[in-house]
Amino acid sequence: MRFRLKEGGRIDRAQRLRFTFNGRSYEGYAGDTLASALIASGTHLTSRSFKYHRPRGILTAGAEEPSALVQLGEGARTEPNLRATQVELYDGLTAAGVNAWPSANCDLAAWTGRLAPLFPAGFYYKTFLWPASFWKSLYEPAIRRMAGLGRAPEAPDPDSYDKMNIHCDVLVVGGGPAGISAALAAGEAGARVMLVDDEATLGGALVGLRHRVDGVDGAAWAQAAAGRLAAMEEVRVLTRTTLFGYYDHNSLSAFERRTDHLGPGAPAGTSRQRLWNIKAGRVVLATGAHERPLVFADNDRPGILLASAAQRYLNQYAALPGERAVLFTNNDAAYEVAHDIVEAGGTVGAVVDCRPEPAAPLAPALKEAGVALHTGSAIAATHGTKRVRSVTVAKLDGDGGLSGEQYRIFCDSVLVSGGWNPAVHLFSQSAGKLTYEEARGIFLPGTATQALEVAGAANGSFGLAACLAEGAAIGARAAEAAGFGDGTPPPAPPVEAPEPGAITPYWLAPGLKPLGHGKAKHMVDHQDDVTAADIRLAAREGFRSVEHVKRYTTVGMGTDQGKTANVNGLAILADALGKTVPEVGFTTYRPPYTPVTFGALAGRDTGALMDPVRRTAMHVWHEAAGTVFEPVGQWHRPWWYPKRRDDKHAAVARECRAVREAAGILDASTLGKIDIKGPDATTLLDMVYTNAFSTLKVGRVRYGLMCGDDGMVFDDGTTARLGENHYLMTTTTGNAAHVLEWLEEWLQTEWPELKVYCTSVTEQWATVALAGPRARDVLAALAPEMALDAHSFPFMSVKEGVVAGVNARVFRISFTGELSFEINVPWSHGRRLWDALMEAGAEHGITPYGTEAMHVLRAERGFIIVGQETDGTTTPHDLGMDWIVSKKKADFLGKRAWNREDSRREDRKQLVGILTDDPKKVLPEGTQLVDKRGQPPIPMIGHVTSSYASPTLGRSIALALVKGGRARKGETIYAAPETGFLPCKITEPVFYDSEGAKRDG
Amino acid sequence: MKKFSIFSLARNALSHHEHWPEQWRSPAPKPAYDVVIIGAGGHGLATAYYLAALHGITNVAVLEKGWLGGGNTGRNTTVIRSNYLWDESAALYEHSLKLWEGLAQELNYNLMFSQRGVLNLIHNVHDLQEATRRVNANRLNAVDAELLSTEEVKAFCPILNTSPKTRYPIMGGTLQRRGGNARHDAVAWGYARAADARGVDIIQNCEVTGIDVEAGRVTGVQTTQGTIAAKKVGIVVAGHSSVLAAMAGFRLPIESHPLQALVSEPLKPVLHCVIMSNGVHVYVSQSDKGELVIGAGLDPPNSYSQRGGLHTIEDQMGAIVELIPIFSRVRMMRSWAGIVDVCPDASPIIGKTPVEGLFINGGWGTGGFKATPGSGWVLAHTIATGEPHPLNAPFALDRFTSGALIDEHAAAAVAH
Amino acid sequence: MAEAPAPRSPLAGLADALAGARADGVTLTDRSARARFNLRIDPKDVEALTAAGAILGGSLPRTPNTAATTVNGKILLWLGPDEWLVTGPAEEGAQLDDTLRGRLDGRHHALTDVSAMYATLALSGPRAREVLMKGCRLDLHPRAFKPNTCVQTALAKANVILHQTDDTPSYEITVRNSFSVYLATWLLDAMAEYRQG
Amino acid sequence: MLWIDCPWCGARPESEFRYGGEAHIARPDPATTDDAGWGDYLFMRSNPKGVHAERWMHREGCRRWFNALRDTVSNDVLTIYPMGTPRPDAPGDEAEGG
Ligand SMILES: Cc1cc2nc3c(=O)[nH]c(=O)nc-3n(C[C@H](O)[C@H](O)[C@H](O)COP(=O)(O)OP(=O)(O)OC[C@H]3O[C@@H](n4cnc5c(N)ncnc54)[C@H](O)[C@@H]3O)c2cc1C
Ligand SMILES: NC(=O)c1ccc[n+]([C@@H]2O[C@H](COP(=O)([O-])OP(=O)(O)OC[C@H]3O[C@@H](n4cnc5c(N)ncnc54)[C@H](O)[C@@H]3O)[C@@H](O)[C@H]2O)c1
Ligand SMILES: Cc1cc2nc3c(=O)[nH]c(=O)nc-3n(C[C@H](O)[C@H](O)[C@H](O)COP(=O)(O)O)c2cc1C
Ligand SMILES: [Zn+2]
Repeated sequence: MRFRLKEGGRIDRAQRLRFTFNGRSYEGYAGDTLASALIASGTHLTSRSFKYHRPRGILTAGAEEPSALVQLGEGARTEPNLRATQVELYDGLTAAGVNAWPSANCDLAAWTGRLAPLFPAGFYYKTFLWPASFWKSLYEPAIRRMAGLGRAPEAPDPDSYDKMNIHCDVLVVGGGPAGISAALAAGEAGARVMLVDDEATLGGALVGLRHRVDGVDGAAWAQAAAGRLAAMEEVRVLTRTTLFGYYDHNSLSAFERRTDHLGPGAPAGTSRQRLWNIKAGRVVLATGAHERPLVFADNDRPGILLASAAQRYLNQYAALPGERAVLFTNNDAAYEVAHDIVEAGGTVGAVVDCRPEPAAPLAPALKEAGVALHTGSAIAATHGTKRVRSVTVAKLDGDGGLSGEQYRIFCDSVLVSGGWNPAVHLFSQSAGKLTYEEARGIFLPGTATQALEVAGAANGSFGLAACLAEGAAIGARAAEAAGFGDGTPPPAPPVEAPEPGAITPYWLAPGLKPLGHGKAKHMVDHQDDVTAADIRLAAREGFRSVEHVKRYTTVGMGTDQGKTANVNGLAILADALGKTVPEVGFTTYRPPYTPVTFGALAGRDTGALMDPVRRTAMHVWHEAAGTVFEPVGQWHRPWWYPKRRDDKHAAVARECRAVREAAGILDASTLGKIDIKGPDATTLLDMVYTNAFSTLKVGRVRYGLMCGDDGMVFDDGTTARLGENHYLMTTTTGNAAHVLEWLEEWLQTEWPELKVYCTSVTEQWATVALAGPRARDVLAALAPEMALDAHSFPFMSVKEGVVAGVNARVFRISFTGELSFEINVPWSHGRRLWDALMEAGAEHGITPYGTEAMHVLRAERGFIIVGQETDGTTTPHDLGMDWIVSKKKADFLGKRAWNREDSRREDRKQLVGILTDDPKKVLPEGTQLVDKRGQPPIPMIGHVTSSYASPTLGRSIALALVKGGRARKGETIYAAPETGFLPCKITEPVFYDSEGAKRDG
Repeated sequence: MKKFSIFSLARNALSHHEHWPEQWRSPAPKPAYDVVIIGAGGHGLATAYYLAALHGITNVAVLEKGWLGGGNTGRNTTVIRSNYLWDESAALYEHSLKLWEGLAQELNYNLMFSQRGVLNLIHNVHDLQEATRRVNANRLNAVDAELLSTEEVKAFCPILNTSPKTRYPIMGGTLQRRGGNARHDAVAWGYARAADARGVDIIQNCEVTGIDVEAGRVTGVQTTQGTIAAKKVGIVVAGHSSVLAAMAGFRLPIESHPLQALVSEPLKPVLHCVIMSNGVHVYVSQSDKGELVIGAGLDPPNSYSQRGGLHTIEDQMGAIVELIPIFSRVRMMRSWAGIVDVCPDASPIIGKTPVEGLFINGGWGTGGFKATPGSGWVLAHTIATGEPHPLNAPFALDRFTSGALIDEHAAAAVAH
Repeated sequence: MAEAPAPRSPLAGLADALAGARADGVTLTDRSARARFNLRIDPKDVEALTAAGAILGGSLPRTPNTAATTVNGKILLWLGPDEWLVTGPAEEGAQLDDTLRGRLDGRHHALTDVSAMYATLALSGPRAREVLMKGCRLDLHPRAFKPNTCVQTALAKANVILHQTDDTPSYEITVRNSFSVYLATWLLDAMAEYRQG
Repeated sequence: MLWIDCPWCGARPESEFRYGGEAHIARPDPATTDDAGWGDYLFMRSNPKGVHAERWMHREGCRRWFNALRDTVSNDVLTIYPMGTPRPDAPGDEAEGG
């Protein structure tokens, strides 16, 4: 730690930490970041840039870092592209710079830099065109080998993530002096306050400065304030938390790193990172400002960093940027940095100020300390490869060109300051409008469109006293708006800090050769290697919009989203186009402010919790029976029950046979059930079903089809009339919620005069379908008091009574064609009913059957399944179900649409049966059908909707929708080429018991 | 048009790249054109290009309210495929895909069109039925398509989690090998440059604020740069279709919604195809720059705000991480939204309008980027001849009266 | 009418996990067994409201997002302007059904027995609020959400009736059966961080 | 995440609602409406850029439908009003398109 000062800083010297970087071992202290520890050890080279693999070092000390990107850790916990400036050091940390192989120090891909003249902005659009076939085989694979920065882990993530939702009266973003005083003011007034800051401790810029507040060191003041805030019951402070997205209606989202700084020492059970979704009454943005680099020739060598960053490394981490620094600036404030370095015992070789006659207050003191002052000058070149070794300083002439007078100054670090960009990212995300201030060359928050105010440096107030005062005033106002306090801010504490002083915006320092000539690069975007010459090239090629230039050159498109690059870039563009900066404008700010892990965005909605599994009352039984489940929407339904070594086919055949020959039970609890009551219930049903319900007798059940007003079928089911004005409707499993909403929508929006109440009772009733010739015997054993004979309990009727000792509703409906009872008992007795049926049915060979057997059985009988025989383009007539469409009712949903031209087409697809000539061949569901064999393209005439090996018929059967199919019965057609053009016959869509003789047993 | 090639790059490198010509001009609008195209997205620019290149109509202006390519063309997830269910769609999208296959050379612009395959995942029996139906239909329409088993899916894209223990296990997939991605911006720029070279005026920062109609016939447009007369006008404005239609006095079966997308930080490539899953609402690919490009779902309320809510993105991240567990520690770098114009049947409207001489191309919703060349091609034909080409005839506005919708929802594949 | 055998909780399969569901500062218990009736009355029908109130021992709450406890121990949850969930001890179900039905007969209303349709989970302890905040978007702060606040909302990916019963705070979370195992699992997972050791 | 004021339950996040599209599209009399009219009713929407009268249903809450005027550019909700009442006037109520 050669560059660590003997004392000072805010690190914990008692805790030494070991870490490895780019294969070398280092030491640092608790309180260091990876970047500060490297700087303290004299290491500036970290990684390589995206395009030219140029050596990259540490440019900043915070969230805006474009350059020092590292791959942290190894194995399943490795993480790509982290900013070394934000990685807190822990013992045992390992990291390596990105985009370098074998290492940042010796990167084999550095040859790309030498070919740079061939790779200007957008070069790839102009080449790799010939021969065309090379793109896929050669060019693109080569490009992809060079693409990307870090690496994704190779194994699943062992850590967990979660989310919190929170509301507050006042959300303060940024815990610098402005944010702290806003939070204090609002908190003291009694409002519910939340303060988030992305650093480990509060204090913001104060932590890196030697300013004093209220008579104490600024960082200490911030610490004390943090203590005061912590003591307020209604204030919540979150550090290591980035507010990354500002959405509509004052919804904001933040990203908290809970354990990253602990490394392997993180407690088990605690989520690694947490997403906070915040609904704020008012927002105070106190996000500070980012210092902006100056653009000069080869301004990207390791060892060149922002002046404020150097100052922070010095004051916060007690680390000197090097042995001898040169400062390059356009403003007074930066002199303070040189001053701090000198005071700390470091060496500043020279201050280079591009302004002809700066009047920085600290200039005399620096001169006195032996620092050379080059005014009206710029750095025209830098030297050194993996670290800056010297700079060429040149005197500027009146037009900003080089006058010819040059000096070479040796140094191992260059500190640059081009002024400050208020961090307006979140303000802009909130849809606020920005304004441009010419004098300081900055974009400032203008008109807000949401309930927010901006305080401190983010608002262009760069002086400490102003930050504190503004924060307090806005905090108090925000609290008042929420109904707390009278808006009077608490008095601002006295400060000892220099005023920011003057600045002359300076966008581009000339190099020794004209821009774009020679090897020197005026780097604008350090990550993506976008140079000032690239921007000029884009302008020359007709890309005039700043958005075009961004996309053509990729300026600002890296992981830092151009926090240090964008304003410089657009100013250089403005100059190239002969426009003003505000005329050029800026590119859109978008979330996230800094990148957020997918893991945190997913939270705990992963694995088994990714989406609810809906379970019936018998689920545990099915599980124990080893059933294979079929996902139907969110439900898990038994698909088939393997027995011994049954494969699916054998199991389904066994289940089907049991239903046809003995008895089977199916867990049908998932069907939607809606209880409909009221004097107008019948009117409602008459409108939503295609058939009539007014003619249905109490105690009887009717099957119905539901259509949209476009005439297309979207649901079906049976509805029982339980009383004069009382019905129970059933829906398909997947559509239960939708159908209830459908009824409510019509009732509430179109027919509010109807007196009807609809209540979902899907999960009140567990339902078991008991089917098969022995069904009556089985049920009789459990319902001795219920008359079950076909006369007392006819098909399509309902009875209430006791089954297996519990009150039940039993429906005589059949989806299999066999004698069948659907027994409904309260959900809490569903398992009891199932067990009782299994027991009572044992002597009759009762067999549980799953959805697959159910599908086979109903297909044999020719019953449709909505969503399988229909796809949203199918009418009842297409299904051959005219019998269920009322001719008498004047109006019902769907009717009108069938008069339209397309609904009347003769060649609409109609439901038919299909029998393969070879009875053993089962067509895959979805198979397309054609009239003749041949080479594609071949016109299709329809497709198979359902297809099974029918154990009952001992052959394959299928249902299909075929153009004009009803008139084509008996004709031979062919299945799609995948099947080898299997010949098939068009038949009736009923294969079993078309007379319905079996349904009564 | 000066030819782009490695040689021109090398030559220009010698003169420090100082002599590259403009890729397109920035002309002032003329008082009148034969054809005015409203909207310089990919579709509008392609229309202009084909008008000039194939129909010899070069007195054409493309009017753009912002910067060319800045609409959905510049903000989409660039999935290109033609494996649509219905014959009408398959014909149109396949025509488009065929045009893509030679487009970079035709336009002399590297569109980075990359046929690394589009893989649609199957998670349940219903998906499997739909997939079979679609793959069969595609093949019969001579569109390449394959049905893959779970093992084949794993082999094609090893980073997918194919364990049967996941919440929505992968039961297989459908693959269109000729599908893939293209560089969205390059598509707009390539067409702009080629159209400009053939005499088309592309006028940016020129918003159309009114459509002039006399006796049922379009005569020109009002713009922020003045009135421009035109014999024929094409509305090709994607999310703003309804706004332009209203200017001409008719309504459309379209609603505009924000559709969000996001990119991760750039990674060394690990995903070489496009993954789509309708079942869990995921689609993701990795660009030639290395960022993962991910599409989110529609934000339900109509909106022209070009921004969405985070919840729409959150909803899908659980699914992404579940499908591709190694992405859990990867980070979202930027998210954004476009305004898409959604038709009830998820198919576009391309053809005539109630106003004579006024044509429309819109309603592409979440999936029109892939159609850019084909769409421009058929619209150019329609404008030039006054009648729709057989490829776009079924996509007429009157299908909403006759009921002859082309309901791609039935195909149940994500429409991107 | 059969003498009803003991009902089985939809969470029976999770009994062991729930028995151990004690984390530092928060507990989770199964309170599913109870009588529940969905009651729909047109709020303009004052007589019907009064009749129902008389039987229940307290008037049906008319303020959205509230619950009321009546003198005879029924808890009445506001679900909508014309919709309530009436709950009481499981064994009083049949009687409640009969009397309410009798009183409202002849008026347009809907009384639907949904006793078996839901699971109810009690979440209690100083950390309970924080556990809920992980999956509920509403403002649960004591200034906004108090004892007797009762809302229908989404918790994680399930629709729930969330009723705060005291200011420990304790909550009763009523959820449709089919989602109950998911929701209980989710809650246990959300509590894990507070579990010691 | 938008926050919508359910007239009954108060401000709730957008994710609790079902969006119901354009408001005030009455179902025409099927007996007297021609095909074009039926197509209009089913499909044609004004989809304005500006103030939009639309329907919402509080799906996760009270399940009631209601109307809202919302600016489709800023997403500001200007008014909430009951089903069945006519569209109220709203500030800035002149939509582009219509
Ligand atoms: C997030 C997202 C992901 C998508 N993913 C895919 C995908 O993976 N695959 C796919 O195929 N499709 C995808 N799409 C859809 C696809 O982007 C669009 O269908 C397609 O780009 C539309 O192209 P366009 O040229 O018609 O529209 P645009 O590119 O939007 O062009 C329309 C232009 O009209 C201009 N304009 C509007 N009003 C006016 C006016 N009054 N005057 C002048 N000009 C005007 C606009 O500024 C705009 O530039 C996606 C869309 C989005 C938003
Ligand atoms: N000398 C100068 O010219 C000059 C210029 C600018 C600022 N300053 C000094 O800087 C300080 C400015 O005070 P301030 O309070 O306005 O800002 P600040 O920079 O002190 O604090 C801002 C804080 O917000 C945090 N932050 C920013 N964006 C965030 C986000 N999205 N999420 C979470 N946290 C975020 C930052 O990490 C930082 O801690 C003053 O001390 C001022 O004197 C000086
Ligand atoms: C396929 C694709 C890839 C993108 N890759 C990046 C990227 O690498 N970096 C980036 O900053 N933005 C990327 N973007 C997003 C754009 O920066 C921008 O957000 C998008 O074009 C929408 O424009 P807007 O955000 O300016 O409204 C990408 C966009 C698309 C469509
Ligand atoms: Zn509500």
